[in-house]
Amino acid sequence: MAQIVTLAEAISAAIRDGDTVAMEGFTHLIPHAAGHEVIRQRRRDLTLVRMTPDIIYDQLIGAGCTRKLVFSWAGNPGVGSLHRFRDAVENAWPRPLELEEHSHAGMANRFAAGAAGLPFAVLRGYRGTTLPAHTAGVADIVCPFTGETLTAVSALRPDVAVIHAQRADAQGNVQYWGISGVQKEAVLAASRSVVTVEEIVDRLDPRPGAVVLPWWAISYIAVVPGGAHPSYALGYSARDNDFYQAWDAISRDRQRFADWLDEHVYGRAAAGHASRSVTAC
Amino acid sequence: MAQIVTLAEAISAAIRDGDTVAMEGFTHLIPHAAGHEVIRQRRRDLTLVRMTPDIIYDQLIGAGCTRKLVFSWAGNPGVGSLHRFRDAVENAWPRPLELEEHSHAGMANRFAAGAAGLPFAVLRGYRGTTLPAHTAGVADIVCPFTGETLTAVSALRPDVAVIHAQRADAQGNVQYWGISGVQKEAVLAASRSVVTVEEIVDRLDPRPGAVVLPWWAISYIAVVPGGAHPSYALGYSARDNDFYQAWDAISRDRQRFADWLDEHVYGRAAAGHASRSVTAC
Amino acid sequence: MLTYTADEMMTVTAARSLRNGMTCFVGIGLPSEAANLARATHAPDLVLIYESGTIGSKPGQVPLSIGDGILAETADSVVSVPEIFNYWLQPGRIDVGFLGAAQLDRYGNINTTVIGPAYDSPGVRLPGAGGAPEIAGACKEVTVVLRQSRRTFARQLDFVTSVGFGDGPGSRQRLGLSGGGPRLVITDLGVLRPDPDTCELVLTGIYAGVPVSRVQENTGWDLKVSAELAEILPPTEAELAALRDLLASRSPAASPAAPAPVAPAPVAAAGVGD
Amino acid sequence: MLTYTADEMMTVTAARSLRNGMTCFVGIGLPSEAANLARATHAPDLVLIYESGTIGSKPGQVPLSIGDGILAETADSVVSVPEIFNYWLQPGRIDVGFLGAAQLDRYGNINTTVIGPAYDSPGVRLPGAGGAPEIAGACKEVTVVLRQSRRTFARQLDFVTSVGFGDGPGSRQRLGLSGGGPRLVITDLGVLRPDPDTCELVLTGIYAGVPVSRVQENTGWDLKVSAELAEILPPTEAELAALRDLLASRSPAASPAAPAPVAPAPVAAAGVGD
Repeated sequence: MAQIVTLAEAISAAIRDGDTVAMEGFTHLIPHAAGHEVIRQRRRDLTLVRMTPDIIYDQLIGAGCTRKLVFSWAGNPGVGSLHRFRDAVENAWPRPLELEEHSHAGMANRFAAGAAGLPFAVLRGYRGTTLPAHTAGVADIVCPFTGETLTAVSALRPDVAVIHAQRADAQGNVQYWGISGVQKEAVLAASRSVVTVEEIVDRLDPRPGAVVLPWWAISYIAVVPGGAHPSYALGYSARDNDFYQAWDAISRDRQRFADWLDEHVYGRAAAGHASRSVTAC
Repeated sequence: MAQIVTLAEAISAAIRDGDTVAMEGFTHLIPHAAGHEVIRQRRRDLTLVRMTPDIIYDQLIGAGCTRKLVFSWAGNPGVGSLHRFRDAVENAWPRPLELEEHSHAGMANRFAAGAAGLPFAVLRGYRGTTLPAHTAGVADIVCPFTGETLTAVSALRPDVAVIHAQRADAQGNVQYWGISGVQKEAVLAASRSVVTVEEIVDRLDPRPGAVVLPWWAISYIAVVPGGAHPSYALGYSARDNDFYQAWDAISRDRQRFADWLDEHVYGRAAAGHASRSVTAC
Repeated sequence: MLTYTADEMMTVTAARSLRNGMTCFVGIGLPSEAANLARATHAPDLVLIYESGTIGSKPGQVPLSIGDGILAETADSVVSVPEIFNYWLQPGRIDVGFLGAAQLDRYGNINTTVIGPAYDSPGVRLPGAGGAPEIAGACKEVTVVLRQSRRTFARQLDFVTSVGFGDGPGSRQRLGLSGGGPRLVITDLGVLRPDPDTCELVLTGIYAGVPVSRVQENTGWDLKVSAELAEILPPTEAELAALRDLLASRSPAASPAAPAPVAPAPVAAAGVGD
Repeated sequence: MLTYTADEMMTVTAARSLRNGMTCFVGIGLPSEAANLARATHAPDLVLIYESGTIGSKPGQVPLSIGDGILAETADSVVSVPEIFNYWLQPGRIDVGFLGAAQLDRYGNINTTVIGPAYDSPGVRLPGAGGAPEIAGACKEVTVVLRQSRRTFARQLDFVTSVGFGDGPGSRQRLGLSGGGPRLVITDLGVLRPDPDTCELVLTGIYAGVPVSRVQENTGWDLKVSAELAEILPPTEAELAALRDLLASRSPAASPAAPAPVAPAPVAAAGVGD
């Protein structure tokens, strides 16, 4: 039953210390502004879940919000490493980071199982790799009809899913289009959800490729134009590739990262969006 | 690698006696014309698969094409029984009909497993019902993480899937919209596929709710305007509810059914569409 | 003097059971009529979900089939059939599932498969399971709508297609059925609800002019009557008008369709005074 | 005199390996450059599939990420991430998977997870698996593209992220991997293919001006050389022009991006005469 609130209210109501939170988005529609609000509200001991943790997760890790990361590919897409993530894993700074590591297909199926109310999913994968030795939630499973051995992965059931979408209507139906990733599954797998949107419109016109999540499957909606930046919202903004490039240098150094965080996250109100002007810094 | 051919060529090339054939469509986009061509080509010993066998399957059963039916709901939607189906089950006329019977959720997941290249799917279902006592391909499966007992259903892998779609482009990309049923899964689960379309266009404009199957995932495409009648193709035709009503009387009587078949199926060329004028009979 | 049929009374009662804002998984036939009547009267924000994959359909008329174009064209979202079952029904997101039945037993178990003890050569071959087993398993609650007779209200089902309360208390838990099971059975004679202790369906409501004995005579088991048996108010003029408008908006050929897939049971078209 | 870099030679060689009409599951970085070069030259109907869910993307430029808007806007179809893996990759529909790697062993197994023996406190933490394990498992064939050094061509992987031929003949069958495995490894020095009997990668092609000894020195195991070792033709003028056009069309800030997610290995930018 979607409530339309401010971003600060949504994060405050939905996310508690110690929660398991999935902020999803596959390069497109990444909920950066919501992530910044989590940092500002100084949430701690979060287990962060995402197939492709990138800059916003690097920031949440560097800011000390994160106890554990559940993921399948942690990098700055097209650029290189996530230095705050690496610093946490390699040097336990600012705190140790527990890892639960899967493949993309495994994570996608874990979300799908959660969305489907099943305790596990079945796929072809993991066999012969070192992944199962370091990762809970992977097991052999035998087909009862053919005897073939396949792989089971445990379902993901986050406390909260956070996504960014292009639009909602006044009733709280959410619509997004373009690369749609695993957001539907994340929202349906989670107990609660926060959706930031570019705008609220009277009526959602049908659009090619659009996914609509009905109002009764959503917890909180907040209007945050540009809330995906430096990621993008197709039809509203372009991916700020320059920022992704710039992040490499900002994030290599602990002090420079801290300064960036002070200026662009802690120093801003919830409504404003943190990294808008960062290419000027 | 889609080949654009005539309907007669497509059926002749794709479907052999004894094949397992899924002609899918969930009320919308049912491939009636293709089914009539199968009757005209006098295919025999087919195993027909479909969640909701309705009039076209009633005709294929009454015409003696069918050895076995794999299904979850066999009726004339909103009208009543399928009399040719009942005559086959209750009286073995014109030949005995073997049944493999599931629930909708089970069939949908069986198609999905086939499309995903898995030997089985997992769902919550069947437990406590009489279905497993009469149906192969249903088994208990235990979650390796929680110990919970769920249900496994065996994958469907038809030899051929047959569907109707609104449009294709010259390269053979297929596009359909509206109620999309389980057609994508049926085509991807099958070894070969036949798609009848309302028209071929130069370019598939993106449409809200549209599913596009790429040319390299399709075997044969035939242009058959009205090929879904008395079902419909959203944007091209309306469901002929009068025909569904009329079918009840036509199909109750073996001779009347035979006469109908002679006039409207055997008596017509492949290119024409059989049941177009049937409300006048 | 308001005149109405037993079927109209049944549909109005079913519509009244739906609260505004609920999510409702709708079967075709009478359940669809009732759900659309509710939307047209007291529950404009009732969310209709059809197994054809349409979520939030707002048809202005009662569709003949669950796949009519109007359901897709007026939906908030149209998803694939695997998705509607796996992501929307199975996890227990749906408040109420509306089912019909050919046979029902005292524990609300349902048969829509075969009549007669021999599965392989049945007396009557019915359409089969469809979406019913998982609707019955997963919805937070289930409402069954069917005409009442000794044939339909059976001591023993010939086939258990969909599970209500199984063989009594604890059955659903043992089977791992996450939903609440049948909470309401609405017939052309009255209303039954499960006893909270025994899970057996008991008569809790009765239509004006229908004696309890007639309900019992039309039940294949020894039907118990609730101590709080209530008489159900007849349709209001507004309800009847809305229902008749809804049905009239269907194409003329479509309106005589039998709501149940078997040969229609003889139903007394009770003209009851208001 | 045509001047080109080793990376350009590598990309051109990778592009040439793609046949028109193939379906290609494309990783980001150099694989994406090669696939788009093939589309721009000899394989206009090459079907590009990205793990972000875009099928049949036709970007006019090389995207920085696998989720750039141009990939969705030019695609024949955009599907969800679960669907791209389950319905399109897993069943073996894709002809060729293009992968990068941080480490590769003689059986074409790949590490993109950690460098150093201790998983919990690694020397270098890499991005991890992404889509690679299932691409390596399911595609009809796999092509690996990476710069060659003793560090990247390792005797022993620190972590097996994606399986090539496992520990040799029969491994893939025992593991139930349905795809054909690595058929081609393209580096900045030459080309390796698996020996059909031993599954061990052997040097089958070498670039102009590169001595065999240099390839062997840059391999962490005792690299065997095929009896039919061939010299690979340098880039044509048309190939080079198309590649440079493609890369120039990227935003200026994007072009210096390292194709591999680890710190770039020192690569000799070999200027070789034509």
